[in-house]
Amino acid sequence: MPASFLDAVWLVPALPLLGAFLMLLIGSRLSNKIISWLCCGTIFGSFLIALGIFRDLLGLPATDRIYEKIIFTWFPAIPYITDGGNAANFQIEWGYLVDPLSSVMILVVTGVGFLIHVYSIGYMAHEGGYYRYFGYLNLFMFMMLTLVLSNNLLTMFVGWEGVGLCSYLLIGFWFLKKSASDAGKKAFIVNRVGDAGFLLGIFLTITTFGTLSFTGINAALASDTFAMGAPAITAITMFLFIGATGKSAQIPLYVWLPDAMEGPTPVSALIHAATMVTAGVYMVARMNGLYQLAPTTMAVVAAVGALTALFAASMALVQNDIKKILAYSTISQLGYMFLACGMGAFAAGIFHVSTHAYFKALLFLGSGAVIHALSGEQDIRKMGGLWSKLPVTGKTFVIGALAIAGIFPLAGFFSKDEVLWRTFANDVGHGDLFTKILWGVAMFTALLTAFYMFRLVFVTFFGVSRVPRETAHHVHEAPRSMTVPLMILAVLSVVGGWVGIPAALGGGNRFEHFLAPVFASHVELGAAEHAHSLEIGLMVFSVGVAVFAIWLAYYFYIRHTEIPEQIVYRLPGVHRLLYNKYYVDEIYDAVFVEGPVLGKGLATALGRFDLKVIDETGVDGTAWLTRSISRLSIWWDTWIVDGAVNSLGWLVWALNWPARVLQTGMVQRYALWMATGIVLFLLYYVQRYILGS
Amino acid sequence: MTFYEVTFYVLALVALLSAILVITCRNPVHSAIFLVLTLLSVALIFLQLQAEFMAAVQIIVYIGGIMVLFLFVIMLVNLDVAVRQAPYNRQRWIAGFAALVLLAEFALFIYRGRDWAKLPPAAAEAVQPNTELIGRALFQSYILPFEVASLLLLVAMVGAVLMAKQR
Amino acid sequence: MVPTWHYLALAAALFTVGVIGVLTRRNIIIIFMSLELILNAVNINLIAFARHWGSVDGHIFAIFIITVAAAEAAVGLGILIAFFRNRDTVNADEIDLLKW
Amino acid sequence: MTTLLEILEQPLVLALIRVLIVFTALSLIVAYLVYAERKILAHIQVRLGPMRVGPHGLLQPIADGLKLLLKEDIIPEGADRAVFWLAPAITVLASFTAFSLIPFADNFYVTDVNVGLLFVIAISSLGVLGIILGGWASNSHYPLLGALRSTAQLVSYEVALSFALISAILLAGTLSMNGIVKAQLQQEVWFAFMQPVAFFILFVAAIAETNRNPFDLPEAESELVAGFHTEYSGFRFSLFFLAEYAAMVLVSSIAVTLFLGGWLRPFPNVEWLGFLRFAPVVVFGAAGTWCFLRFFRFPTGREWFWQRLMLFALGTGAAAAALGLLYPPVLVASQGAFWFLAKVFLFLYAFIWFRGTFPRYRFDQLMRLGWHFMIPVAIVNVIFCGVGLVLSWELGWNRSLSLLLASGATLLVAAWLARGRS
Repeated sequence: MPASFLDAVWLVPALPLLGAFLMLLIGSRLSNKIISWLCCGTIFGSFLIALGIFRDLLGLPATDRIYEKIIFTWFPAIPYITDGGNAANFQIEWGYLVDPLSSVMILVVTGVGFLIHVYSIGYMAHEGGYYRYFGYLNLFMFMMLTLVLSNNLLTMFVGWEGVGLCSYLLIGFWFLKKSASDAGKKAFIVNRVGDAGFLLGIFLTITTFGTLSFTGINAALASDTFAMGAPAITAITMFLFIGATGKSAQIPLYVWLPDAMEGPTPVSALIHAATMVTAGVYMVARMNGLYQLAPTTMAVVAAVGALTALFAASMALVQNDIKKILAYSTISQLGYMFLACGMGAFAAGIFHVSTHAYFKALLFLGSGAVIHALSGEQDIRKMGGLWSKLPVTGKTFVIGALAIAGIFPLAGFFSKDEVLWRTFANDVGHGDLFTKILWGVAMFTALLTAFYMFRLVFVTFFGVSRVPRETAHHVHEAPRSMTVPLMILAVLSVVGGWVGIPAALGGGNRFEHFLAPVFASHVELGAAEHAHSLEIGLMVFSVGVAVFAIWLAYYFYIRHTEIPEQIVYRLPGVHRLLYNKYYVDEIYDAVFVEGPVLGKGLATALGRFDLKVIDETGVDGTAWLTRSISRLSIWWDTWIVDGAVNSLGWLVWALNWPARVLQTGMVQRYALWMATGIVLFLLYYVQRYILGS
Repeated sequence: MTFYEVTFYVLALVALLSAILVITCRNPVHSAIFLVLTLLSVALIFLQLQAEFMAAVQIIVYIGGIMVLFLFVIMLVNLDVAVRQAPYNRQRWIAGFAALVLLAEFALFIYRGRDWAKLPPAAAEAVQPNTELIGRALFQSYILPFEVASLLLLVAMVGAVLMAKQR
Repeated sequence: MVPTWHYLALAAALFTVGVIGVLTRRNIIIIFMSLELILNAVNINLIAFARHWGSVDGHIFAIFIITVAAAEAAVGLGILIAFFRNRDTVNADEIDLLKW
Repeated sequence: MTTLLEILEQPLVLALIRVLIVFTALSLIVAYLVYAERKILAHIQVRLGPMRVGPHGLLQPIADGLKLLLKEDIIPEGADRAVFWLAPAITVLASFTAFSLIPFADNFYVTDVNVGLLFVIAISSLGVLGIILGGWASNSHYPLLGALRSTAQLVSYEVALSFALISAILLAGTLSMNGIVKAQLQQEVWFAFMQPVAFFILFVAAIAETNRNPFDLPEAESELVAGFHTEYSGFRFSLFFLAEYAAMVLVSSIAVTLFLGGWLRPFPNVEWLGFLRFAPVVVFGAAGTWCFLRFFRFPTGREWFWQRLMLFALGTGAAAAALGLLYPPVLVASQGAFWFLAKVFLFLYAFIWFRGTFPRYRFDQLMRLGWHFMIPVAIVNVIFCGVGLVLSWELGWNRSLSLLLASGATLLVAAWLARGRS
């Protein structure tokens, strides 16, 4: 081990990469036990190193808690001129940047990742392709860590695409199931849209700043050459945000996440709840310097976040698939994070990211345990009364639900209230009314969140059991390897928020201060000063709202279970609208797939263009050109080059005919020549001595 | 015409005819038999020429050794195909012509030389006792060629074994 | 008494026959036999002259010739067998390559 | 008008007469050799053997000969007729011609060239041709295999045989058969005692040369039906048959001539053993008396008449011979032939005895024995013998001693060669 863990930062991604290589190369020959130990070991190793890094970082003074390690130069220097007219050197190192933000992220990723790996051992025990699963998982860990640790946009993009790939592979893990492979493709394609935006953002960044490394960008920003709301920066941030919506499932690109639930539950927990989907948030937070200079984008981000939160929460109300519900709740929570970012409260966003990672992973794993217990059943209408059957799962699940509902003093409470308070308090120049509307929406979303989470809890674990008899008799608690991570995550969901107790509650809000150097704002945020009393009041209000929602869920789904039917009966339109997720998928399908203009029309037009212009004119034309040139060269080769060679050969052939006549290779021919020679020789003597004399 | 001369001409005739048959027979076995006949008569001619040792060696080495080897080889290589093939190659006419010219030249020389090669000047017993004389000559004046010949035989034996070995 | 030149004539005749055989036959075995004929003709000459001059040197040369003949037969037939194993023929005019 | 005696004086006529005598005698010997073999084998196997034709089947060989002559003579399909006809002739010719060089007595032989031994070897080596041609001409697999085997065997053992002979020639210093016998006479010792190793090698090689047990692989009934003459029948078969037994007699005579003092009586130079020259008288007398005894103790009756008559005739003949031999000139004249034949019969008895006793070798064992043991030992023997002679010439060592030393050294080498083989 090196003296400082900071030097060993490269090990953090390297270990999972090693694991992935081993799995995908020789995994098929290893026994499940070895595979489990190997993969979990790699992740645990990275986790330990991450802890060490975190400690070393804390050891440093707050101002220079930034450490950049260049592994190798990826692209050599290419000089060019930026839009700003100043010379730049396009050079990209493959480097790792360690600062409070990335250190927090790697801690969350490796920690939760490790727990989920352990959980997977039990969950995937009876599945085929064990090594494949863990190989993908390790590969994902590597990509995610690359994304988080990268010191520039391009390597980040590599990780970004890598996690997309792994998500695709893992969603379609059971690729024999058509819905699974379709879901995988959907996720991939939808993400492409966002990634296109991301790429455009990167290009713009290059042409604008002449560099992609975050430190470089920040330096450029610090040199104050960019006015507030400069169009270039707005464009960049917009494009990057499009990418973020893709990866983090925000309107309008959230549609892939619910389908992604086709993958194994641990995957949903790790990739589609805890880590990958938060990549967008992380990216926005990472680029906060730019976003702070683009108020318009900030407004858009906040609005999109809030809308997504409300939207997804409303959809989650009526879903019956346990994982779908959690998926929509994930989307809405992501909305919260973006809202925070949009309101300039990046620290709050990241805070919510980490806490959300705990309790959402907990919830997913709990649902996984339930599904595991019910041998694959996902419909909550076929559950109920499981509290006694699955004690550990039930308790931990309830803890998770309380956490996400924002009940004091669980993790969700602090992070969510941080978000809400920032939304209420921060003034980033969106205008007062806009801010308050966003706050209202967020509040209402919180109510909905508490409601549907506890609908889920009550319907699943309490009330009468609706479990079909054949599955009922072998309902069993999950194995230790699954329950232990659940407990650990439950503890985390309780205490996870205590690192960020706001000042109003006498806490030092250490989390925010820790992240502060990263989010040192280059522009003066009009952070309106408010009294602590107001903040506390809002907290109490939100908690009350949550409690009310929980009571409402209890009333609806335990006491008078007929009420939901009545509501459905009363407002069929609304229910159908929600139940069908606002027909968004259908609309997309109609517009972008079947649609005459953007769908089929565009497709056919593009196809025809491809066929006519590119194929026939371009490719075939080139081919024709090549053919004719090659004909020419063939002629040349045949008549000039070969002609020369052949004529030379013919010359030799013609010149050596005497040798050919003499050397037939037949021994008797040689003997004949010999005899002839003797005859002639004797003839000479005949004419000399006999005829002559 | 003495018994001696009669035997000589008979033997010569036999030798010549069977030699011609050697090169005209299609079947190698027959050729071998006629060759044996030729060698035998030549051996007897040696006997007439007071060369008993040479006669014996001729019979032992040629007939007892080389011809047996020939027959062995003939039986190893199946010759029923060879029998059906054309016996002569394409150059037979010109070759025969050349050979006949050669014969004519020989005849001319021998005819010209018949006078001095008429009667054997040496006494009939000049080379007697044959074996002892040969032995002395071989081991005294011709010892080196003798050793070289033995070496040649050794090399030939090794080479033959090496080539005929089943590989 | 048989004059020496009769022996020479016989030798010449045998020699010619052997030459014809060597030059015209296709079967390698018979070509070898013809070679033996030639050598025998030479032997006759040598023995005849030895008798003529009353010395045994001719016999010595004949012995060496027989030795050489034996060696030649052994090696030649060895080659023939190896060749037959490879090419399944014993015809001389089908051998016109040094290597195959 | 020349008298009969003058005609007989002609060398050519004399030679012809001798050839006739030798040929007839040989044929008789061969015929009765077969008879003897059958009898001896029978007694070895505690049987009686031929008893019916003549007293104790004495006429059996004649009956066999007639049978063979009268049998149908089959030429197999696709056989090369000319060669098929030629082969047995060659063999018989070879094995009979060789006898023209064997000295049966001091003054009784067809011819005696100064390279006689070489000629014997040469002519007997012609027999191989007959065998291989016959096997080939039969156009059948067993004969071909038999012929190849037999040829390989003969060629291999001929080498050892020749080397053994050479070591005898070294002692004799001449190639003429009679000269060799004379050499033994004036060296006062049979070469078998000077060259025990060579004698042994010659003996074994002789057995192999004649395809006798335990080396009778060419006609191993169990493997090759009857070897190279499987397809032969009737007269031609009898020719091969004749040739084989003639070859037996031939090699026996060679061995006797070279190693057992030919026509010499045992210890010719020892005066007080002179009575040995009456051995012929004793033998014929004994035969006569035996015949008469059998005659008197023979069952009487018409069906036995001819046999008794024959016994009587034989007895009288033998007695007459004995009496005639008492006449000194005759006795002297008969000595050589008698002793020669006696020794030859000894050899032949050994052959038959082996046949009755030994199991057959396997072919590869035979070849290994020939090439890996016999030939090397024979060569080494020749070398050591030469060394011994040189020692006795140059350093004046005792000749017999040095030669026995050479034989001892050879035996050591042989033991080293035979190590590991039981």
